[in-house]
Amino acid sequence: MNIYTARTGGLAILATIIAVAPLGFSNTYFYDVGVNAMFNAIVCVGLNLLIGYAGQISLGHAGFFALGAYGSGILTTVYGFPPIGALVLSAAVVGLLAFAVGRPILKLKGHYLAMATLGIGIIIHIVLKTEAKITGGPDGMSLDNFKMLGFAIKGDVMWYWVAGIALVGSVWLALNLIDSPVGRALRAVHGSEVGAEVVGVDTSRYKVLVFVVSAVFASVVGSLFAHKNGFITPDIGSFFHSVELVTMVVLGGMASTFGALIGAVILTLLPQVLAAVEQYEAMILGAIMMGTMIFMPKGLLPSLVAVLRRRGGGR
Amino acid sequence: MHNLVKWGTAAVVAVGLCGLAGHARAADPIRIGSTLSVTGPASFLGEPEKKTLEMYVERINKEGGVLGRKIELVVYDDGGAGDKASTFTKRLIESDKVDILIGGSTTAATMAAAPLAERAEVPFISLAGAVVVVEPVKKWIFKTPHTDRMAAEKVFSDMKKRGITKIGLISEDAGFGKSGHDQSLAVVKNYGIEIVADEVYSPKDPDVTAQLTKIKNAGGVQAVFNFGFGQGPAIVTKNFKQLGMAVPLYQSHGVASKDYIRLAGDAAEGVRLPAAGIVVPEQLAATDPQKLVVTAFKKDYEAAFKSDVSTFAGHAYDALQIVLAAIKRAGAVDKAKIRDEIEKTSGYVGTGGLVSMSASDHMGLSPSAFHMLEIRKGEWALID
Amino acid sequence: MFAAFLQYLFSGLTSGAIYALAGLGFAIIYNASHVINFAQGEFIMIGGMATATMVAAGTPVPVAIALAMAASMLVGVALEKFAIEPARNADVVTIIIITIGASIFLRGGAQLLWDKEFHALPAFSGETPIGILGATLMPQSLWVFGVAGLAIVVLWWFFNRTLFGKAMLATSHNRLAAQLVGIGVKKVLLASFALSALLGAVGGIVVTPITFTNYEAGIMLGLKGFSAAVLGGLGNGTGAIVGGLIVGIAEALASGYLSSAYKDAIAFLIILFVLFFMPSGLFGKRGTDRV
Amino acid sequence: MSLLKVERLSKEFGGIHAIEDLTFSVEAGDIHSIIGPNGAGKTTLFNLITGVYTPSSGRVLFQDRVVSGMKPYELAALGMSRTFQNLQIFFNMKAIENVMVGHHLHLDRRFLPSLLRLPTVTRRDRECRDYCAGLLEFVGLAKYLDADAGSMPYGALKRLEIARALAAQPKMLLLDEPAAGLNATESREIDEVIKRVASSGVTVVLVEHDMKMVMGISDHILALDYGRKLAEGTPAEVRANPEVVSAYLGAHG
Repeated sequence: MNIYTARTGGLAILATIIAVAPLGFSNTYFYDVGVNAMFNAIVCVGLNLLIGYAGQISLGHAGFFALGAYGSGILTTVYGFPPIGALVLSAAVVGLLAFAVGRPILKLKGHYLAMATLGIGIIIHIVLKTEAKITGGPDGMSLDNFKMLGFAIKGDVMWYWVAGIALVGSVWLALNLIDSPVGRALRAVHGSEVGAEVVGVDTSRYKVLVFVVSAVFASVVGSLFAHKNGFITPDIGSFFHSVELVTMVVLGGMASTFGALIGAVILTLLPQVLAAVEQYEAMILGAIMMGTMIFMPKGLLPSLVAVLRRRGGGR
Repeated sequence: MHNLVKWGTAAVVAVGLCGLAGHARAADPIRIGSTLSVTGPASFLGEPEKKTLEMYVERINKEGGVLGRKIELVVYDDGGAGDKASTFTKRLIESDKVDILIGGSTTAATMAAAPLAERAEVPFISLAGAVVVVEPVKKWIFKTPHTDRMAAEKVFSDMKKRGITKIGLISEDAGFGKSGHDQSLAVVKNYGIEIVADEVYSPKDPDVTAQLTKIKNAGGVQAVFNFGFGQGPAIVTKNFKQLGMAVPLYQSHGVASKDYIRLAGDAAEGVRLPAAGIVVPEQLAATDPQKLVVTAFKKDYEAAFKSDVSTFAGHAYDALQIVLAAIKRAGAVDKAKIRDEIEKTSGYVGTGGLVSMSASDHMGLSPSAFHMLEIRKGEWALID
Repeated sequence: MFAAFLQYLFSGLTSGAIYALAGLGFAIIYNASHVINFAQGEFIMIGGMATATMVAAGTPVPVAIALAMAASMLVGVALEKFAIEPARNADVVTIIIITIGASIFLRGGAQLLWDKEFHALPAFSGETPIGILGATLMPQSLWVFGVAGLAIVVLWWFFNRTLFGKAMLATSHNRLAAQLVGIGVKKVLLASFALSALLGAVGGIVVTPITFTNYEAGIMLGLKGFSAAVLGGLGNGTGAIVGGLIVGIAEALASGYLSSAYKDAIAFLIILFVLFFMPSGLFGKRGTDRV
Repeated sequence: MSLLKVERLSKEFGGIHAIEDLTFSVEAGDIHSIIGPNGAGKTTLFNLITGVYTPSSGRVLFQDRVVSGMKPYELAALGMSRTFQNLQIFFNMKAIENVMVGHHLHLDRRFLPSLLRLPTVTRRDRECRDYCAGLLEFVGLAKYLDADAGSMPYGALKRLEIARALAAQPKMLLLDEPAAGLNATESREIDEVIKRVASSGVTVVLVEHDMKMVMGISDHILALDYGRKLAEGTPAEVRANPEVVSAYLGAHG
């Protein structure tokens, strides 16, 4: 199995699925769910660089997502920024923030890092909830359409294609990065920090780098999400959303870009499917999470790949 | 690897689509769609709302439906989250093809769903409290609950009657309390009352004596007003008594249910709060036009669910009644006509009060909708 | 002003002791298995809900308490047996997701089995506040302090003075070595979950008269308990207690002197600050990586 | 010329001296072995030299430059590389990728070109791949090129670490018990590899228990006991030193 063909092949299949899926969509609600799934997938592809490849957990990424969303909301509605400018500036600010907090907290390991990132996410959530004068508080705030060069992205169908292109682009970037000197250094950090250090990898720098990159992914998607939904509440930055994002990555498959993507799609669709059995939704969701992780501890995609490889005679 | 990725993803997409597309489409019934906060921090709003809608839809269908058509109710649980409410509302409009929307237990959920209803031109009766839902007026959006501003005004006018001029405000930092807090600040000056201490707590805080101590020591506090719902106000009430604070304590309409008295116990003695007539149907004057309606509703609800009726169940009841009446008047299931008829609702006697809507008022509740209650010996006492 | 300070302190101690009890449960399981059990809050919820609903249905209080403790232990054992043990060799993150899945499952179950209402229990020793130097404290808070204190003493005795407790500690330090000297590692893991679920249930029962309980009560307690355990240093019982008290007191003092809106944020800032300087928490094992 | 100088180096762990007042130097081009009973402080010494630990006192000079207190990755950039007694393999990667990480310092490490997969990056990456494949062959692991590191046997992993360290193109290579846990055939193979590394001009510092191997390939030997220098010299000198004999007899007798 050649890594180069898996890469271009995977991208081609992804693009095809995105292009063909609408044939089965009977109305814009399907597009809406599709957009949400792809937005989550982009965040997860970014988060997977941190969790799956570099082996650092974050229970606070919804905070960065929310900062992107609110950055866009505040900059466009209060300060009259063009949406693309607001998106870029928010992403830059989130990147800087991630850089500033990343240095001290990424020295922490395992559960301590989980705690620190969780704390940061919760602090962001509290600020968004409390500073109601600029954020609208728990009741949320409204945004306009995403306009660029005199052209407005509106409606679920148009957003679907925008999200599709963004997803393919993100996957392309992530695959590029993983299979580069920078990406190998990141994976080496996961494998053995000291082993990486002695051959010249500045592990703390790379940890901060990937933290910033994944935060920027989340922020950009947050901005797009805000414009697409037209209304945001601080809940998008809650601890639960952070956990949801991590669950998507782990369920789909850590250290597998397509795995994280699949995890995001499944966990976005699942509540829509389970809405029919509303009373049992929580129990079923919990059971699926437990079952998947018990029987496929490496996540859906990597476990399936392993099974098929064994069947295929060790190929 | 190629095949693997392809089939894996195809399977996922297929499974997803089957799940999403699984709604049969019979042409007959009138469809009412609801996104409610059945779980999550606002579940004590969404849960009774859902029960009420289900109970009455079933009853109406047994009696033959409306305009000879059955009613089909589709309820989704948004957990109180705006983004979920938005997706489910889209699903209701696009996939379930509902004719009318009732719901949005919380303001955030309502505000997330509102633009969709506007765009799709579907009449939408919200069950959320905040004034922003209907101010400014949106063509397709209505609401049945009293606004938090009305509750604040009722409380402040009662304080004014007792000659209170300086108060402490303590509110929950989540949606309901935060909105109530903001509305309180907006109207308090009209009553010549000054807020000398303004504290908040989180819905799940185990203890708020720190906040109350700060209010107690703020100087000249003559009463304390708590805006919140769930267990928070009960903890505030208990801590209030623990600190031996001698001034009157006011709660909002958010706790106008027996649950509050049950949780707070003795500490609730003497607490005042604004509430709709539904809480005390037996104490309403015989001449009160609401008396019949609320007595009947309370009986129905408590018989069906073996739990105390709450104001919030009443909001859903009112919304359903207003919608059904509008459909009957419209004589057809035509969204635009129904909308027009909802707006013409006049003199409807509901659990929340008398409702008369207009093009400029999509709530239409008279200020007299609220009564002032005081808790005496573990029971509600109507004092105004 | 001293009375106000004292009142803030009492407020913080009350919340803090609750967090500490929750944190202690995290510490026990971590000690035996290096697993962070995010369903710990649900043990507390089950203890509280089971007792409150049984008492409301007329069961005598002691019977209800005993049954609730048994129920919670059963859930703890089942969780270990069916969800943790099969995945024992999985990644840390994988196990975190399993326990989060378990917590969602248990919440969903509780909501079906019971309801979504809040439930109360009568205070054990009445509701007359105790006045101390101008500040007041509820007798139930003393119960919480007492239980937390008792728990730490009993746990100390168990881990340092009993053979089984020592075996549990040994397992946490080196599972393979423990196995080689004949300690039943599976039994130890099972016992740690049972013990921690039992403690959770006791915690749930003593705090319900203060905080009430409903099916979602475990979320907040789980979060604060985790914070307490990490701040104190994972796997250290005393650390969890101290961590819990610090978080509670920080919140109360922040409400009192700074801003009640930001009290939670301030508590988390303090935790972050401590971790920057003490990356293994206050009482955590520090050590140089062996390579 | 001395490539490495260690001057009065000490390291304490909670009052226990793991290394105490140690001074020695390593000549460029030598195979310099460090021997001593278990707990003599050999691995601690390695960790001090390569920046994994910071010394309590004393200093380390590499190419006449004070390097104590520098981070391992900074030392790697100066030309120091090592292997570990307890394997520090990247088990989440393939064998070839492990080695390619070793070549990290010699690649285009800029973020944006990597993210955008610019041709300059990919070209050098391909060259790196070929170079690293050559190294795998050099240590005798050609058949494991695309194998997952996690699926390789212990002996192969030991050699993989050497290949990774060599990929950094070090001036000095520190090997911590490269033959530990290997059978006789594998030991001989490692022996060969070390000799070939040394003959390519890389200075080798070796910690090893296999006395036959040490005596056979070393130019210079330093014997440690309880963190102190016991003896130093050529293999013949050290073998004849009565203190070394007694320490070894005492420890292993």
